[in-house]
This record gives sequence, C-alpha cells and structure tokens, in this order.
Amino acid sequence: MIKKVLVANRGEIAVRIMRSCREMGIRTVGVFSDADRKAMHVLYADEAYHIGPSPSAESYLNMDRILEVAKQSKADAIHPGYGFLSENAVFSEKCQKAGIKFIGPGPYAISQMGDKITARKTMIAAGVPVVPGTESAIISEAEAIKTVKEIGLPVMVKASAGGGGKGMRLVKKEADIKSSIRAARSEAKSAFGDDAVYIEKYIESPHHIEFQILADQHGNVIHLFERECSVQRRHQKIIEETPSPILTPAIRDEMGKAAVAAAKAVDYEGAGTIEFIVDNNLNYYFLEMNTRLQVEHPITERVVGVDLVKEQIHIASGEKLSYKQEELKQNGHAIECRVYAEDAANNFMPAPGKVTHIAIPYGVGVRVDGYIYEGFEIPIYYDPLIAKLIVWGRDRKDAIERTIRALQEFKITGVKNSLNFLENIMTAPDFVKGNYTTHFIDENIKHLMGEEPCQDDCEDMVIITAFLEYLYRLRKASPKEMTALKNNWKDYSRIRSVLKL
Amino acid sequence: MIKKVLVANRGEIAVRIMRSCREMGIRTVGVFSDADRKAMHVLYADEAYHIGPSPSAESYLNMDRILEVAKQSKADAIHPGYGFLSENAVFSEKCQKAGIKFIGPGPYAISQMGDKITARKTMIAAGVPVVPGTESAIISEAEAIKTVKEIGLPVMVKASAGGGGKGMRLVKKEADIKSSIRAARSEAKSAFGDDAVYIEKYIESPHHIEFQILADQHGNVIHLFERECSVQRRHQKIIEETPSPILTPAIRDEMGKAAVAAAKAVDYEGAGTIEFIVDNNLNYYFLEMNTRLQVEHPITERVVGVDLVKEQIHIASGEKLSYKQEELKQNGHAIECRVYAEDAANNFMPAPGKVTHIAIPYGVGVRVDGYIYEGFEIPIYYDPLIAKLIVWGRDRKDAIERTIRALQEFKITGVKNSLNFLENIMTAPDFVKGNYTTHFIDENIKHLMGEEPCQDDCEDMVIITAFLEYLYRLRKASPKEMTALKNNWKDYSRIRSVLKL
Amino acid sequence: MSFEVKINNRTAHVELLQWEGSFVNIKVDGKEYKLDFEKVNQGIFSILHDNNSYNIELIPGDNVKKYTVNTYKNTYEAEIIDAEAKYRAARLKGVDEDAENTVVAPIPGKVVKIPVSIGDSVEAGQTLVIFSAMKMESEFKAKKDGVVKEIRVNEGDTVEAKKVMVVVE
Amino acid sequence: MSFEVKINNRTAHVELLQWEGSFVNIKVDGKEYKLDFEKVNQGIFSILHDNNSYNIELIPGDNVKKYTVNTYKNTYEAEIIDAEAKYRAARLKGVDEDAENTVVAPIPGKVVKIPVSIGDSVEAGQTLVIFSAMKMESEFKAKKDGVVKEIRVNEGDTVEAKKVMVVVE
Repeated sequence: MIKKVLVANRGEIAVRIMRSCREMGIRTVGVFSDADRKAMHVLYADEAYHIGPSPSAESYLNMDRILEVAKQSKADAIHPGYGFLSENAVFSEKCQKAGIKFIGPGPYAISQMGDKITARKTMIAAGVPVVPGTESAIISEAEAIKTVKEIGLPVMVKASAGGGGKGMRLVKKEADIKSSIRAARSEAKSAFGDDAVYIEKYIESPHHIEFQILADQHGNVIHLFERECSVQRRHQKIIEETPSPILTPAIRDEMGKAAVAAAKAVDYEGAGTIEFIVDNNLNYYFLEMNTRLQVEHPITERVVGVDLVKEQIHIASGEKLSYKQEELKQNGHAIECRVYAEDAANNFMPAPGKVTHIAIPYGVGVRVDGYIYEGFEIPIYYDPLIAKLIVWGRDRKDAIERTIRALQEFKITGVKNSLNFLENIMTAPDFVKGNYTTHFIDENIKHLMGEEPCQDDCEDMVIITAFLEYLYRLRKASPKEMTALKNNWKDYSRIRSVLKL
Repeated sequence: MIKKVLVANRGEIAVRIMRSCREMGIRTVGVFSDADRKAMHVLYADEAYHIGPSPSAESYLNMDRILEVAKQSKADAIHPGYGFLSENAVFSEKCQKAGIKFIGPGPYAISQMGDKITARKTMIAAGVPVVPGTESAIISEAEAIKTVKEIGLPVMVKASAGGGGKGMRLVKKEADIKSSIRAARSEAKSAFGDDAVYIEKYIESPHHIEFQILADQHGNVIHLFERECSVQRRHQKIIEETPSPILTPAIRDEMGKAAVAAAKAVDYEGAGTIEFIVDNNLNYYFLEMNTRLQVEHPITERVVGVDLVKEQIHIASGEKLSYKQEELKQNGHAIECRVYAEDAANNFMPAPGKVTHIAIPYGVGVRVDGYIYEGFEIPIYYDPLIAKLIVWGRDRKDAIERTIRALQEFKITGVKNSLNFLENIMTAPDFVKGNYTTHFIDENIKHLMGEEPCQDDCEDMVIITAFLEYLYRLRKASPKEMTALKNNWKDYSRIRSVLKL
Repeated sequence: MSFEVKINNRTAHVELLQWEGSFVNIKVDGKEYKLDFEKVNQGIFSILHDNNSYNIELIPGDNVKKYTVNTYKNTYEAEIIDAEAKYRAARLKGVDEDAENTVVAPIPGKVVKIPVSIGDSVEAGQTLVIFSAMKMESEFKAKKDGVVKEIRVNEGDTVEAKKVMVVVE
Repeated sequence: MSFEVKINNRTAHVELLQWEGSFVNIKVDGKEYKLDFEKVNQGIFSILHDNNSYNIELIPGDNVKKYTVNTYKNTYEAEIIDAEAKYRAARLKGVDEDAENTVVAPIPGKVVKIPVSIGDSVEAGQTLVIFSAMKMESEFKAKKDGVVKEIRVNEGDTVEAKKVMVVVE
C-alpha cells in the first residue's frame, strides 16, 4: 500500500490531490519553485521541497530533481496531476527504473497515445472510429492531394507530435493544400522537433465530447460516462458539463464501449480520457487520449459518485477496480466553470497580480476547488487557472440556475478574472438550449461580453458607499473640518467578506 | 407560482432557504430583530424588514408583525424554517386566513402531531407501531399502576404537550410510579399549561432513526429514506448520518412505508419527518412527527439527490410531486456535523461572542452551511448552532475519513466551538463501528473530551511563531532596541486565512 | 458636503444632507435617498433603502480615491473626483496621446522575441514584440506606421507590468 | 533575545540565535532549530523544518502577549511571559482566591431566577442562580457553605460575561 505520495504539481490540482491523500491517511510531499514558496500546495503538504527557479523548465519539469526529492523524502509514488510531467513517457519510465510508482500509465501507453499518427493506427486496429484521413505521415504532396480528394474538403493538416493548436492548418480550397502542408510541417518542426504531419477531414460543427475511463493493472477497464467540453476559448475549455445535452442513451453506450476498447488497445493503467469529436448527426470519431487526470474530472466525480484521485491511488497500489460497469449511473447534472485570471475583454489575456479579496459561494450542490487566498500573488510563470466551480443540479436546468447563483456569490478582486464571462455563458440562449459547438464563443461573443446592468437603485448605492467611505477617511485624516458629521462606525482592523460562510 | 417568499427565520437555515429561492428566481424577504441588523440573512435577502426587539418572543415569534411584513412586501408565501413558528398551528392558520401560503402543513396536521397522545392514537389507527403504553391521558393513578404492570418496568411518564425533554420522568421501581406521575404532571402544567401525561415503555438502548417524507396537495406521499440521529448531547442531535449503519433493507422498506402511512393519516402537506425509536433488535416505534424541515435535511439532499427546499416550494405552489418512490435511491453515505458555539468541556455551555477568524474546508464531497462571518458577534438570544458540515463519501468509511479531513481544515477562532469534539466523535471506536445508541456520548465521554497531541515538533513551532510575532511587534514599537534583528517581512494590512480557498 | 463620483462611464454628483448614526440622507444626481447605512465590517456595508437590502463590498484601490465595489451581481470601479483629481486629469490629458507610439507590457511576463531593430520602418499592424505570460503568447503590433526609435528590453527578459518595451516614432 | 512562552500547560524557554530574511535559528527548551520561516500574510505563517511543512495561523488575543494559534490539527492558547507578566501573575495570585465565593456569569445571558435572598444560609451545591443563554438554562451552585452576602442582579436582567451575580461568605 502507498504510504507517501510526492505531488509533482502546483495550484488547485496539487491541493485537490493532497486532500484525497489526507483522507486515505497518506502523507504528502509538495515540491515548489522559487515563485511558489508561499503557494497553497506548499502550505497544505506535510513536507515541502524546493526544486528550482520559477520557470517550469527549471523546476516542475526537472525530472531528475523531482526523482531526487522522491528518494530523499522516501515517497512510494509520484502523482503528476495534469500538465507538466503528466504525459511524459520518459518520466514515467524514469520513475519505473527508480522503483517509484508513477501514478498513471506506463511509458508504452503514453507514447502510443502521444504520437497522433500511432494513436490513429492503434484505434483503427481496435475498431474505434477515427476521423477520415491519412493513416500514416504524409510522404509526398501528390499523395496528399489524392487523399484530400477522397475525403473531401475542408480538411485539417495536423502535426503528429502536436497539441494545443500548434502545427495545425485548416484547408478550405484545393489551391491551399501544398502551402498548408509546408506551413504545418515547418511549425511542427520548430515546435516539436518532428515534422510528421497527417490529414484529417475537418468536422464543420464539432462537439468535443470525452469519456472518462479507469483501468486497473489486471486488465479491467470501465468508463464513467462522458463530459461535454465544447465551450472553448483559445482552444482551451472554459465550461464542461455532464451528461452531454446532445447524446442519446444508445450513442452514449456505443461511445463508452469504444472508449473502453481504446484504453484496452494500449494496455492502459489508471485514469484516462478518450476525447471524441462529434458532428451534428452524432457521428463520433476518436480525437486523442489524455493519459492523465483532466482539469474537469470533478463533474464526473459528482454525477457518478467516484473520487477519481482515490481510484488512481488504489489502482497504482495494484488493487482491482472496485466498481463494475453496470453499477455506475449518472445521477443528475454537473457543470464546471473554470475561473481564469484573465481579461475576457482583451482576447483572454492572462492577468496575474495580487488577490485582494475573495468571496466564495456555498450551499447545496456547490464545490469550489482552488488554490488562491487573499494576499496571494498569482505568479506569471504558470497557468492562469485559479479556481474551479463545480455545481450539481437535479437536471440541466437546475444545474444552470444554481451555477448562476454561485457565480453571483463568487467574487475575486485584485486580478481580472472570468467570473462575469462565465455567468454570461450560463445565460446565453444557445447554451441554455444545450445547442452549441466549439464555435459557441465566437458565435455568441456579443452576449458574452455584455454586462447586466445593476437593477433598481443599486448603482446609486455603489456611488453612495464609495462617497461615504471616502468622507469617513477624510474625517479621520482631518477631524476638524468634518465635525459637522457624526457617525458611530467602529474601526475594524480587517476587511472581511460577509459572504464568507 | 410563488414569486416572493418571506423567510420567517434567521441563521444558517434562513440563508439556505434564500439560496434555493434565488436559484428559482424567487425574491426573498428577510426579517430581523434588533440583534440581527448585520446578520447574514439580512445581507443576503433582497428585502429586509425590522420586526422587533432581540428576544424571539418579541420578534421571530411575533406572528402579527410577520404577517404585516408579508402583506407590506407583497410576499406570496412564508417559509418558517425550523424552530420559531415552524410547528405553530395557529400561525399556519393565520397565514391561511391572510391569504398567504404557509410553506408547510395546514393547522390540522400540525396540531394532530403536536399533541403526543393524539398523535399516538392517530398512528395506532393508521397501523403504525407505537411504543407500548397508555392510549389516552392518565386519569387515575391506580389505572397507571395497572398499565405499568402490563407493559413492564422501566417506563417513561411523558407530557402530552411535551418536547425538549421537559415533563418527562423515567420510572425504574414500582414504588416510584405515583411520585413520578405527580412530578411529571406538575412540570408539564408549569411548562406547557397542560398536565395531561401518559406512560410509555422505556426502550433501554434506543436508536433514534427518522424518515424524511414529502407530501403534495394531491395526496401523493413519498419517503426519502432515513437519517440516523442517535448521537445526541443534552437531548439535542450533534451528528447525523444516512444510511443508518444498523438498518437492513427489509426494515428500511417497512419503516419507509410506515412513515408514508403516518403522513397520510394526517393529510400531510410539505416536507416532514417521522421519528422512530429503534431497539437493538430493530423493533421500531413511532416517536413523533416533526412537521417542518429538519436541521439535518442536507444529508438526505446529498444521498438522495433532492433539494428539499425547492420541493417544499413546488409543493406549496400546488404542483404534484415530481419524484416517484421507485425512482429514489440512496447513493453513498453522508454525515452532518453540527458546529455549535459552545464549550464541550463545560457541559456544552453555549459560548456567544465575536468570531475573529474562520477557515472553511473545501473539496470533493464537502458542503458547509453557515451564517457567521469574521467580525460577526454571535447573539446571546438564539440557538448556538453556527454552521453545519455536510460530507459525502462513497461508503461510511470514506465519509468518516473525509469528515475528519474537513474538520481538521475547519477553524473558527474567537468563540469556543464543537469542532474538536466532533472530530473526536469521528475517531471513537463505537462510532467507527456504527454501533451506538443515544447513550453514545455518555459512554464515550473520556475519548470525546481528549485532545490529540500535536505531532513531531509542531508544538515547538507554535511556540516559535508566537515568540517571533511578539518580537516583531516589539521591534516595531521600539526599533532601537531591536536593531540586532533584521528581517524582511512586509507589513500586511489584514489577517487572512491561507486555507480560505 | 458634495463631490463627484465616477463609476464606469457615469459621473454622478453626490451631496450629503445628513449622516447620523446609521441614518443617511443623501442626494445622487438630484435624487434624494433616506437610508439605513451600516458598516458591517471593514469594507463591507449593508444598506436598507425602502426595505430593499444591498450588500456592498468596497475594496480600496491604488489610492484613497479609488475603489473596486462589488454588489451581489456586479463589479464597479469607482473614483472620487474632487478638485485635486480634476486638476490632475486635466494635466494628464496631453501625456496619454503618445500611448500609440509605445508598446507597453500590459501584465508582467517574458519577452520572447523582438522581430524588429532600432531604425526599422514599420507599418501599422506589424508585430513589434512577442510576449509570453502564463503559458499564453501574445503579439504586440505597431499602432501606426513609423520608425523604431527605442527598444528598451531584450529577448528573454522578464518584465514588470507597464514596462515600455518598444517606442515607435 | 529570550523569553518564556506558555502554551496550554507548558512553559517553554525560547532563545533566538539568528533571524535574517526567512532564516531563523532558535532554541526551544534547549532544542535548536534552523528554520525557513515565512510570513505568508498577516497572522499566517509557513515554516519549513527539515522539509516538514507547518502552516500556522496566529490570531491576536486580548493583549499583545496573548495569541490563539491554529495548526492543521490543533488549537493552542499561547502567552508570552516576560518580566512584566511574571510580576502581574504574582500580584494577581491573591485575588483569584475569592473566586469560590462568587457566582459569575461565564457568558452573556439572562438571569431567569434567583432562588435565594440576602442573608440566607446556603450549602455547597445549592442553586444560587438559574441562568439562560442561547436557549439553554444552567444552574449555578454554591461552591461552599456560607451566607448570601450580596445579590448584584435582578431576575430578568440581561448581563454581560464576567458579571458577578451573587456573593457568598
């Protein structure tokens, strides 16, 4: 049994992992860069080790230093979280060699799924539908043109080693094929050191739907249903929900089976996600597999009733899956809102800075996973995700109504953030109808950027409050001028949110 | 449809009710006494009205004033919460007459269940098991002695109008029967103005198990399973859990049916709770019905997946129940810990005062319902319940482990509170085994009063921190003496909890 | 006692008539209010107006005249405009006009690439700096045609917010 | 620089050897520690000692020498004992001895009933005051035999914490 876990990550996911460890009686080891000495995961961990300068390449991506800490702290296992080293086959292998359990799949599964062309081939062999396109890397441009004619325009040219929207080109006209391939190749070469590219049919109105799977070391694989992740900005998810508003029970069942087949095809171990692209006719195609925990895993936890981090640890300990497929059910509806430190009005530009004030929502069906605190300086080196709001409701309508209530109670001051933008998504007619694709944000941008005006006299109340507070301060500074005004305020030593509890 | 609700209550339950109203798009009206101008429910409400001086008799129990506010604010309905006017048949009737919907049962059901002897008779007629005893009030002492001989000692003498442990006498010896009846009568007379008493068999090792029911205006009644409430101090619950660790599926089903029959017998409407007393052989007996929402309703919400306040409002609007009995299921396990402002070491003496600091637990499976905030002065006039921690887990073991984690993250400073006591309950072997009765606290008092010592060097760290902070302040006060010490602390203007998010 | 208060794009004239205990009588743009105004805690206020309840959080800004104000649903930036602030605003007016000649780091971050050199002629829309913060790369472009006059940062530099990186003339 | 610090029932001797930046070298009851000691925020501290992480919250008490201290699992009352505090403790020693002669309200509440009168002889254990706060009634009893000398409150009074209600001699 695992007794001590090193969490090779930071931010909300590090804290979230440590919480489940605490509950299991497992000691936690945190690691931190220069910028993170006062970060929440350091404060929450039982032990904490400095691993290097602020840039991730010199700290959270420094495999040898992290393994050194694992040995020094006598950790049995390393949980990589998401991002950083979580999908790094080399790191998984190094852990194996060092005799420290990597909580996640072995290097084989990671590399099979990390290379897009290999993944496509593996999926085709396993009978999982993939987007029509080339099966291997493009060798000649002539051959490419032939393929494009077979599958029909538009198509996507994609880097095999790609990710995060890099090394991708959309081709709409035949005349652009050659130049697009060349551009994608050169971008892939400089970004990933590998210029292999392939061609896929472009799905016009895509839904991005993923299935959560769990696989033990004994060949048992189950799926925990889907997450609908089509609300994206800058190719990054911002809202996820489960169940998907568009799937039918029959398609859900089929896709779940395909997800299990996909995981089995690479001898998968641990928690993983099969991402599908789904068109308006509910044709679904394998897109990629994320061989790690997802940011949006809590909505599955809420609706299916499984603590995914605990299951990861049980699996890593060699235990058999303790859930059977037929026992699992989706109960109600859950929505996750990602709160980013960013400026929606300025192309979602990240907005680091010092958090001066937080008010957190509570009550039935509300969960907040975060890592910031008042006075915390959000570093410039890492992801701008600062909190996740996970809301459960009886059904989709109930979940949306509760999410709006929770977002209105939620306040973060000091840094620009996406709270207002998220609330606008919840009220956008296309979202309410459940009728949206990955183009949702572009298509609804006007509604999403709006700000609902304050009702009744509340704008005047804002003005009055600022005015009176200023007056009060003036009076303290020069009491003589202000003796005409009497008031009985006490001087409190601290600012507090009344919405705190 | 109800558009505006007056919440005739305060504290956590008022805020909790308003949250569900907000989600449903219903405007909320708060009422407050002198002591509560700055209370959370006033800050959270859309509208707020002053209703009188601090003592509840002059404010929260002032029926006419509350009805006046309901008319003035044009509220359609009044939600009474729990306590105060929630089980007052007169108030339910006054609302009816004023044309304002009382969210709860009509006066008939409240008074049928409010009088214990009447309730016993009604239950017997409905075929619901009651504790063996007299069916009507005791008229002659001779008859009482005869009854006692039939059902066997020990017995309880109870006031028909009773509640809260008043007007009750335990009789163990035949010689004490007469004097006990006289004492109970005189106490009942002075406490309730009614000296009717009756006799019940005393259950030696009782479990207190209650069933949640929902009944609409159209005669449909369902139950939402049980809550085990045997952990009590001063006859008041402090921990509740669901499912009960002792019930079998067959007994659960039987009791659920009895609970539904009990509600039907009084033409019940709304949310209510049938309390049963259960002996070690799982014989169960009707104890009483609470004709309102319970403090511990959130554990049912979590495990059954129903927002009980929303259902109350739907029912009050005349809608039919939207759940069918066979659709409902218990998913996982939930535990509620009641956080009281009280001193466990001093016979649970209430401890009002000013809250100086709060750190709240977050993460998977954790819900906190409360109403205090930093700087809030807990008034002396009302109940010492300040927050409820509701924790969900996959099973009982998981829920206990998570509750311990959450209780450790939970800090309230400035007022004495039950957090440490609650944590000790979670680690008490009898509780962990699920093997406990209402005598649990007495039988485990030594363990429950203990304080786990700080591990490793952490006590020294406490000493060092206090020492260095004091030194730092001294240095600021008289910088010259302290120039030998250099440090680079910044002067923060506010105290913040790092465990905040 | 009266001042102007600016919130978002509105500038309101506020006049205090009476403030005693928690009772406030005040005019905003000529509309008179009688309020029960309570300070709940530092920065937290509760106002009852005709029994409507407003819960307002006030977070101090860069200076004593600026506040971020949260209501239940909205967030506002408020600023007190007194004589001094008016004077300052008038003086500053000229200065900002040069803004379109400079590329300023809007947030702290890292200079990834500067694809121009001093003396280069650039067109409006041409990329002057590639900048990275929190895993996102942004391109900062010239706002008008001109010649690169100054480059005040180096590739690879970590810069603070508001740092002027490139000046075009 | 050294003081005594009292937490719960332990009084520890603390000696500071070095404090520079976040580095602290300090002795507690003779045990030497080298710590990475960071103030995270007002009242919030993070200590790393041999890579063990301690997150400590310090809440000021009634006076500058008293603190409530929270660790992850425990809560302590800490007090700095310097020369002045020692002197005060010594002086106060005599005063508290009379405590058993008085009935003091431990918390704010309401006097429900005073079932004795001035001049009554009372026995240890006899109820002197019935007191109510937050829906709970408590009976305060005589700690020793004696005669009721003073009754300083009336039935129905609302009293503050620490109010002396009845004196027995």
